Amino acid sequence: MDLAALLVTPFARLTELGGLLLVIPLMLPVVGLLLAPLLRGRWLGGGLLGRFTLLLLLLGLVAALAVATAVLTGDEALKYYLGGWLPPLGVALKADGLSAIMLLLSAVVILAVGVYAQREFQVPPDASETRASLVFWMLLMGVWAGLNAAFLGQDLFTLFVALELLTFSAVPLVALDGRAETLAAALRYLLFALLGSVLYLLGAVLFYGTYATLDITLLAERISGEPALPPAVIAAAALMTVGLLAKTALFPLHLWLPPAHAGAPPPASAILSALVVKASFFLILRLWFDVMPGALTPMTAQILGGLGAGAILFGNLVALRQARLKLLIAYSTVAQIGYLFLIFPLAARAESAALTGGMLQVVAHALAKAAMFMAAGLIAKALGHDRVRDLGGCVRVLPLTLLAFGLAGLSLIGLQPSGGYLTKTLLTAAADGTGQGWLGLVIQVGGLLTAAYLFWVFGHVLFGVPSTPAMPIKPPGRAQELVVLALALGALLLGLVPPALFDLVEVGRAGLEASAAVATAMAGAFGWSKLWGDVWPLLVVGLLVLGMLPWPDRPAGGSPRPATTSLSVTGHWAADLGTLLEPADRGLRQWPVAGLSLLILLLALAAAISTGA
Amino acid sequence: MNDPTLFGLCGAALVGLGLYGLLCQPGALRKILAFNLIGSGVFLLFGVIALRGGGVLAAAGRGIDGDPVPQALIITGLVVAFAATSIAVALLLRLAETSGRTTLENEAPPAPSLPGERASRPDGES
Amino acid sequence: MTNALIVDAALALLVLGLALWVIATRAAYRAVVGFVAYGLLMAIIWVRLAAVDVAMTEAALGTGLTGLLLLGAAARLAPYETAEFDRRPGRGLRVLIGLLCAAVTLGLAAVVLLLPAPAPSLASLVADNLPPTGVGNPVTGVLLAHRAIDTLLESVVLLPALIGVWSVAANPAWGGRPGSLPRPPASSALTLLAQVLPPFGILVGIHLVWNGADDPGGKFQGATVLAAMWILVLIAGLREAPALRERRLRVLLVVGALVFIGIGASGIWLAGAFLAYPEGYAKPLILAIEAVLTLSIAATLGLLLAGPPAGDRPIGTTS
Amino acid sequence: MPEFLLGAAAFVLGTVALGLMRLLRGPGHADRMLSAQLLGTGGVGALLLLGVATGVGAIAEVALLLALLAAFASVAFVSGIQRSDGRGPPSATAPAAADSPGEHRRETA
Repeated sequence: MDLAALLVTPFARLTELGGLLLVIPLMLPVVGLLLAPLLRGRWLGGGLLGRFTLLLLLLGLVAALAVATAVLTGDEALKYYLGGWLPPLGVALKADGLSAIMLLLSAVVILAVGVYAQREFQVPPDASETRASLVFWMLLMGVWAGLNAAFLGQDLFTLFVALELLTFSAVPLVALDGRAETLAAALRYLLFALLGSVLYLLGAVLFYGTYATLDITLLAERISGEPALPPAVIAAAALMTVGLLAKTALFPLHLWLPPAHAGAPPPASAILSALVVKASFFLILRLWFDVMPGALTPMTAQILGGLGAGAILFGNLVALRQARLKLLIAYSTVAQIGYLFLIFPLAARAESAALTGGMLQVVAHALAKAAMFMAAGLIAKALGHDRVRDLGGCVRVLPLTLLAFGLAGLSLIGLQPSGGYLTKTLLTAAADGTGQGWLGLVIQVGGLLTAAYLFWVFGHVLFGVPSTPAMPIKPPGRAQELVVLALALGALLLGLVPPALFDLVEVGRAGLEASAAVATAMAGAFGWSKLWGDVWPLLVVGLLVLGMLPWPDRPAGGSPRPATTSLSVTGHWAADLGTLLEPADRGLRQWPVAGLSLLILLLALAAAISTGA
Repeated sequence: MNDPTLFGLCGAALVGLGLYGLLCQPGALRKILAFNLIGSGVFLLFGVIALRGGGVLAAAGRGIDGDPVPQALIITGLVVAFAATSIAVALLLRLAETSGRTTLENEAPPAPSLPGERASRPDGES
Repeated sequence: MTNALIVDAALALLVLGLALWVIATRAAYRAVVGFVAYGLLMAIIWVRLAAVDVAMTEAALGTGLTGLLLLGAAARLAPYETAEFDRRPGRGLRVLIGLLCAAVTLGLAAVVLLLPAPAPSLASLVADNLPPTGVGNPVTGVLLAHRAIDTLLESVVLLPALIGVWSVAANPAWGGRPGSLPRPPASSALTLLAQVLPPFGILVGIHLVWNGADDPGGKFQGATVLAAMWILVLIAGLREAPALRERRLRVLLVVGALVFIGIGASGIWLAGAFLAYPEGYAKPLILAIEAVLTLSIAATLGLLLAGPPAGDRPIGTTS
Repeated sequence: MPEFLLGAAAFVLGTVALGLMRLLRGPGHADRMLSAQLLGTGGVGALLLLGVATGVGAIAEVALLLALLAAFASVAFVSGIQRSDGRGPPSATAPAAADSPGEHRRETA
């Protein structure tokens, strides 16, 4: 009991700090980033920097928990004025429910990645520091600092600096292994992200030119007082949205994401896919729901939702065609980003369900995707490759890792009781409730396509020719496997979270009934009949996919490997579809074509926003 | 048309020119240059906004040249742009050294990093 | 005012012409040369826009350091450049993109012309709130007091950028001396320049920082000049660049931001808020932060230019 | 008097514009170098004139900075030319970059 008091009392004191509490998550990673280059040496068996980072991450988790507790129990957003200067002159920090969720999510995922990476990025015995270890740990801190600043900042320019901190930290992580392909992927990412930043900054400049403030609360007050949006604000909203879309890699601006996320080392891929793209998405939410609430015209919402639906269908279909596991997962991220943008067409009349579903998708996808990328990393390390066709038999080598991969996959598909299931139920309910049934259909089809590529992977794992070595080249560490499994279980069990916790979404947001929306949507959503209703289409898909597997012909001439493979009927369909889709994807990901899409989107958004002005 | 507006239009033109260069120039170095042009167009617009904001006060006899807030932010932005340029240049030079490529077109999907492949890297990755 | 208008129109036209050149010319080296000239003219435009602090930053950073960085890159990339031009997108695509970019420009131009007529501004608010900071230069006041967090985060941003530059090094070279600076063969003219110029440069740099509290100038401008002088000495070969594993160097890189955070955190107890200064001590604290930050930023900017580590061989031995 | 000084500044900018032709078109390095120097001095001159015309003393400091960095820029020019002659620093991995003549070198040949 003493021990419990020892732990609880400081935590309670922490939550009583009020706004000052927000300085901790803002500054903790920054201090870590600054101290990291000084921590050279061979203490702790070469793991000094890693352990130091882990310690900070634990402290960060405690701070994030404290923020979430304070926000939830206080039922109002925490605010802090840096330097004691009030906006518009000074800069404010604010943690509403959304910030608290994002802070907590990033603390959990980065902590898991930190545990996973201990082994991979420790300093070998013959050195006091290596390139990979210093770069990885420092930039992990940098990403964390950028994320927290983006979640807490209330000033459009501070948010710009936060985004740049995030980009500069994320890009070198992509090229960490130094091969030409990853360097090219990193450069592509950097240049496209910089284009996004500069468009965002231009939008901020126009806001300042119109209202002489960059503070989100003040801007919201002044904009809501306008009879009609001034032209500068219309331009600013379009520029900022498109700039942030480029950084979020929403289809068709996804040119940089697959090579960058697939080429990075697995722990870095996990961070990039789970968190980094979400930061720019979070700022899009801030823009449309906090800076200019009510300015979201139906046309704008339809454009964003249409792109989201396109991302779901296109990303999932292209994922189905990938020969390498990490690229498959990266394309799955392209698709999963799409779900986030379904919020916009749904928010007009079902804001509670849409926002809650969207935030749930952010969390569920982050946990599941981080688990999947790290599981794929363990598979690649153990087998020496990550070709889907050659995964046969690896379940004997890596049972736990594949279990985690599969559990994370269940959340992506949206099977109960996972977070993905809850997301899809909420969004489908909102779609039906607002008379946009086609969005519900897209969600269902997206789930089936996700199931298809996961069946594709597991079909090869379970039924493929056992071509993998009986002993792994590099066996995974026990802690690594467990942390991956923990993340996957987190994603899977997210649906069982007590509904009262969903009240966190609505803190600091008037007129939102998050837990009520959840309760309505979930009434009768758990149950055997419902489960069967969800499962049988998946079984059909599973059969189709198994029919698609290239079953090996009899080994000719005693050769251990099949000489040819024959395609089944569904395999031919898939091949035909592939010849259509892959050139389309390659075409869309050409730099000038993506640029053209960006410009068209910019002008279309400006036109759409002005329809309501 | 007063002077700041002239430079404001100049900034708008710079943004358009830079966008064209960033999207149509194949070479990465040219894209970096174009990014800097867009950035400087944006800063110029901000500078114009700063001067307009100050002009009102100067007319009222407060004797301030321009709004200092945008000016401070432009300085911060210039430093950030320099940092961005230096990372891009470092990545590009290394890319050219390792593969002879200086453009971003026709990229092949990267294979994930693998222990076996790493060992064969020319610079002895371990 | 006609002559002023002529000056402004000439500046605008020159800048646009140079921008067109930077975009359209075939050879990257010539584009970079155009960009350096462009930066110089931009500095003059900033003076015309009554933003002397920005003019100094543009001259030092935009023209000086960026110019050196890009000139070096263009020279090293020249051998690869021949095939680039043929990879332009097709004519139809170029025309389409061009038209859309023109539409963006026209839209922005319209927005500029339609900006609210009595321009909203924070200038008077800054002027009213400058006395508590103790500094006379409003830009410094905004950077170090009102919006201190931006300045802090921005000096932190330089560190991941530097790590990003270092990260492209080959593994065996890690921790060694940076190797991207050009090293022309020793010549008496260069050596003389590198001996004569830095003392002046260091004076100017210190002057800019010290003066920045009350007149235009400040740590970024001063730090850039110091970095430029350091780089000049390195190029001339009067000193070797330090090995990047040296602990003293690492401390130098991070001490500025750490001191800033330390003083900011002490504000929680002494002045009631993070990043606040106790009454009466604002100016000395701001000057202290500026001084340390100048050193850190100068070192970081210099190393950003000096490039990734290239092993421990003394630079220039093979030329 | 300010009108006259502004007119003088416009004139200096005109000469700078003429000098730009040589900076951009070359054909030789010497042309570019000298024109860069002209640009530097022209810029300093124009700034000083503007400073006196508008009565803002700090503009002179911008001119000082520019003068300092013009010298620095000429070093950049020279060393860039040297670099493409194959006298670049030893690169740890792929020195091939510096071996072949650069595009701007060919144009003088």
